[in-house]
Amino acid sequence: MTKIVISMTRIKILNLGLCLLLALGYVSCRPGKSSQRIVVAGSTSIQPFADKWAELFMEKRPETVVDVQGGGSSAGIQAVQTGAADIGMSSRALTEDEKELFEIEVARDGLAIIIHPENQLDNLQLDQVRSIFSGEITTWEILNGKAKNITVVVREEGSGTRAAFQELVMGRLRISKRAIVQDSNGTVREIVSRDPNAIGFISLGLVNKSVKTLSLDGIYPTEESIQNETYRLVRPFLFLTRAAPSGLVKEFIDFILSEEIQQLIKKEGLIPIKKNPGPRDDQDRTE
Amino acid sequence: MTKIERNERLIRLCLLVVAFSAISVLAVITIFIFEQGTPIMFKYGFKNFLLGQDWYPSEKSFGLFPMIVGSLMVTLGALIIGVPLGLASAIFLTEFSNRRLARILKPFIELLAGIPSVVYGFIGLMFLIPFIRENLGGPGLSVLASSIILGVMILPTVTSIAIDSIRAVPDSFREGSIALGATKWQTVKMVILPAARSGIVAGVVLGMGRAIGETMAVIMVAGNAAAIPDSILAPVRTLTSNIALEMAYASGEHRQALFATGVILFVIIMILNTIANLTSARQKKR
Amino acid sequence: MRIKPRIEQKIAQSVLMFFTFIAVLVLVFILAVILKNGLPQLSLEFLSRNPADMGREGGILSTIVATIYLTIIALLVATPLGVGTAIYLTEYTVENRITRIIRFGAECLAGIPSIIFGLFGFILFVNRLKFGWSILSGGLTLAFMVLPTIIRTSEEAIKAVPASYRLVSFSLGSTRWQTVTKVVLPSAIPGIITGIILSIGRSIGETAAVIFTAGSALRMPTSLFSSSRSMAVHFYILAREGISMSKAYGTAAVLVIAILIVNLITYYLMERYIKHRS
Amino acid sequence: MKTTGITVRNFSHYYGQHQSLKNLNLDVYRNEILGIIGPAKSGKSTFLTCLNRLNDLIPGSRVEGKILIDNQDIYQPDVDVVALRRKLGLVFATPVPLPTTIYENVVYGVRLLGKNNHQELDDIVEDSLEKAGLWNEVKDRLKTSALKLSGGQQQRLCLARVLALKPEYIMLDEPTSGLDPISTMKIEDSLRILKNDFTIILVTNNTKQAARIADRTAFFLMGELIEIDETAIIFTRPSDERTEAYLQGKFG
Repeated sequence: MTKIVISMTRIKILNLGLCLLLALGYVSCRPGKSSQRIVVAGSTSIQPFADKWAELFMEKRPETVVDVQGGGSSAGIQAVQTGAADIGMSSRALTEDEKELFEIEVARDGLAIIIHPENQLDNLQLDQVRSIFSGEITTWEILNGKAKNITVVVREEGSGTRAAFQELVMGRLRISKRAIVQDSNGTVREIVSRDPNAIGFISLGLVNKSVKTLSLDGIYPTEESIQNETYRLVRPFLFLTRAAPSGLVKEFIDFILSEEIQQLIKKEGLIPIKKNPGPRDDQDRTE
Repeated sequence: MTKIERNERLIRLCLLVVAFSAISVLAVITIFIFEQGTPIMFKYGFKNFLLGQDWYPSEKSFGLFPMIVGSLMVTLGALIIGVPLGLASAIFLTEFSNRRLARILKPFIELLAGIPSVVYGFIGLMFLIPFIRENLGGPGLSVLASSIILGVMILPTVTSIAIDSIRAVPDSFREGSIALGATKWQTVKMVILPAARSGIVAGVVLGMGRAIGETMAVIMVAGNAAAIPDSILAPVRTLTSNIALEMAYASGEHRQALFATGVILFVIIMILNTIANLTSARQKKR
Repeated sequence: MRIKPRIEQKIAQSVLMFFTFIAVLVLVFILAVILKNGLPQLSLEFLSRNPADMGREGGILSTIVATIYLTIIALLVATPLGVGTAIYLTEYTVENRITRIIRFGAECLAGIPSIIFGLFGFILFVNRLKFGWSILSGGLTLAFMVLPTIIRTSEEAIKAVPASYRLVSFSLGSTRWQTVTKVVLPSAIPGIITGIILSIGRSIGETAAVIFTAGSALRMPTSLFSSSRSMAVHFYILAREGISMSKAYGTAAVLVIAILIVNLITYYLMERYIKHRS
Repeated sequence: MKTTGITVRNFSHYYGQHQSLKNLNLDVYRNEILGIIGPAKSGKSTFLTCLNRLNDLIPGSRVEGKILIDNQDIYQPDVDVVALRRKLGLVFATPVPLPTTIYENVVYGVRLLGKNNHQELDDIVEDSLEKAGLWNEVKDRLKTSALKLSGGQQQRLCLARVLALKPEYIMLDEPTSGLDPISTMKIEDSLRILKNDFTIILVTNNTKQAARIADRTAFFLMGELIEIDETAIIFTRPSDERTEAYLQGKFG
């Protein structure tokens, strides 16, 4: 019964603790005085790379904060249009009514068709890919002789990767609704790497040893085949701004276009852009 | 009015404001979800939303029927797995096991109700999915996997509420039944379960609410294909995972359609809540 | 004929025992897998370093800090609101239409799935109020999510305070507010704290509501407006995208241990509380 | 010589539709012990709560008529209810120590007034416990939980708690109903002494207790005041046959 007595004094302790926490919160939540901040938002395909670029940029410019958010290409485009973000990231080409934005291609990405490493298949024709993902071909039989059902893994509606795949492979054909849907490149890769009967598509930059990349019409996605566009599943990684980049935003974009970062881009499996178009060239840059 | 009374009135008023702002949260949530979700339902027609078979938002095709069916399927599956296990554990721990075992196991089971759902999903992904794929066929990500994971997830909830309501049955009932020559099992079957029924039902409804509302664990193991599954080994998409999967990237009408998904989910949950309230009210009356 | 019920009893008992065994086994399995694979990952370094390379390297410090901030904000908002509502419902009104509306509202709130809170927080805090993906948006969303728990547990705790205490307090010339603060709340505190701790547990483990409101930026939160990834979200991303299974297990172990501690404290308080009441 | 402290005129009390006190008329004199006897549910306790307006707290409670205390109508809207309750201290049937220390129980009401001076509080505690006849038993453990005291001690603590407020009237609602004879005796002893400084209204269902210590006794039955007179007269020559029947144990 003394415990209840204790509980009365405990309120005081609790109050004290609460005050301390508040004070702590206040101190740590005060924004730094001299910090400058850029918000980058959009395509989750670009996000992991942008995270890294931002990290390196902030190392060089410790007083700045680069805030990288996902959200997807469309959200990124919207965010930069409304001013919620300084830079939008899009992994798909802009539509006509989005064209008023400034676009800077920072890298290129290939879409890799991936399967389980134990799968014997090496190559697919584009129309075979289309038939598999539309649900016309449902077993591996005519492809590699195994009478197993194909597990088709795709990205969700709204993702830039899916939009690019839809545009580059499917055309007007629908992706089968029986396909397994995952909401990131990483999860698609995870599932394909675990299921011997799976096939999926992910950003080339995120392919690793856990999955096997197929050649398409006999051509593997490589830096060369993507730069000269003989490999057909290629999409741009775009940085978008509302007006011509200036100030910190321009510095950040210049930083990404620098040789140092473009080399890094290559190391991480993306395809660097061919030339380094300075931001001054932006206005007359052609698609 | 004395000063004290004026102060008291002020305090009462403040508390009323606090109480109402707490509840207005509900109103605000409801308003926001409906405000965002209903216009598009009107635009494309309720019937198309509720009964449409195709979910291709980029083609303005917003059929949620597969997801409604999916949610109901995995919830039912979760109940089929979670309720017998949970109920059996509750009966065993209260009526048949020795007291010490119950004293250890009840808190243990209750502790597990607090484990984040993503952990359950993760375990499913690591162990259950490969098991189903290799032994039963299909991609593994399936109705079956989701049902098992959700069933295990609601197990602690169902068990602990059932234990409480079985314990609430007065001992005189048990003694009376035993005195009439019934076995323990007969007592459980004929006396205790009927007496504890509405409490057990409330627990099941609560578990059902948890199952139908769960999101992340389901996304991890369901496969999320937007089609009505043709077997329990086929992938399935629920209303919640439809929202969480696509929310991050959606814009425009696509996003509104996800809010419409939220509206439908909201209505289903409200119906469940009302049923739960009615059952517990009936229990109180008894 | 006398034997039959006894056989039935035997069968029923074994079936029940078997089911209980399965249930407990599954739960033990889950716990064991997480702890067995996760505990070896734990080290001071894991807890005190920030994640690097998307979580493949380093520790989980920033996600722990983000989780703590989110939880603190949620409780700072939800506790006064929840306890105040409970006090109003139990001490300042008699049962009438208003209290029924409030109570019904609280019960409905309790049943809303977290993804709906996530949607709501996204629209209201992230978009309308322009807090962006941030600790603040996430914390407020969590606050709304745990509010019903706090209201309900506080109400139960306050109701359990014997009416005679109130009568004595009034008869000694105290006002209602003095009675509440000097007699009712001190007696109800263990129950109220139980509700708060339960809410801490829910906040720590929540993923769906947080990922859409606090975002998933893998950075140490520096202000209320920085987007940060909580432990549960970090675990979710690590595990799903196969970034690093060892780090995922480590994070899961930290999560599970945190939840276990929180629940043990709750359980201990509950036990004490029940003892005191009887 | 007798000063009137409380005047009750045509007073009725209702719980919703139910009339619990019916048209009471009586006076309470200063420095007397007024015993109130009667079977259960006669309205004795309700009468006490009407005197300090504790009945305000009960939903559906309603009064008619007048109660004057020291010539002030206590049901006027401008009455300071809190002050009224301090003036008329009430001890309940079952001892209800608050879940805190003995010391804090005694000073609870005093602290509410904002008094926090240690010396002053210490003096009040000693004085009140002394008057309630508890000081010698608890002086060494004032800071321990009040819930650890025996039932009789708890009830005397409740009395001390009321005394600490320095009330003018002390109302006791069957204060010894749950106590053993020795504890009962101790409380009765205290009351005999307290009479010198306070006016005491003692509700009891133990008629012998009223006979032992009350100066005057009132008999309540079904919410009605049957009669009120000197204790000796009530117990020897009651004017109403119902009083006589009750005292002889024919009902109750």
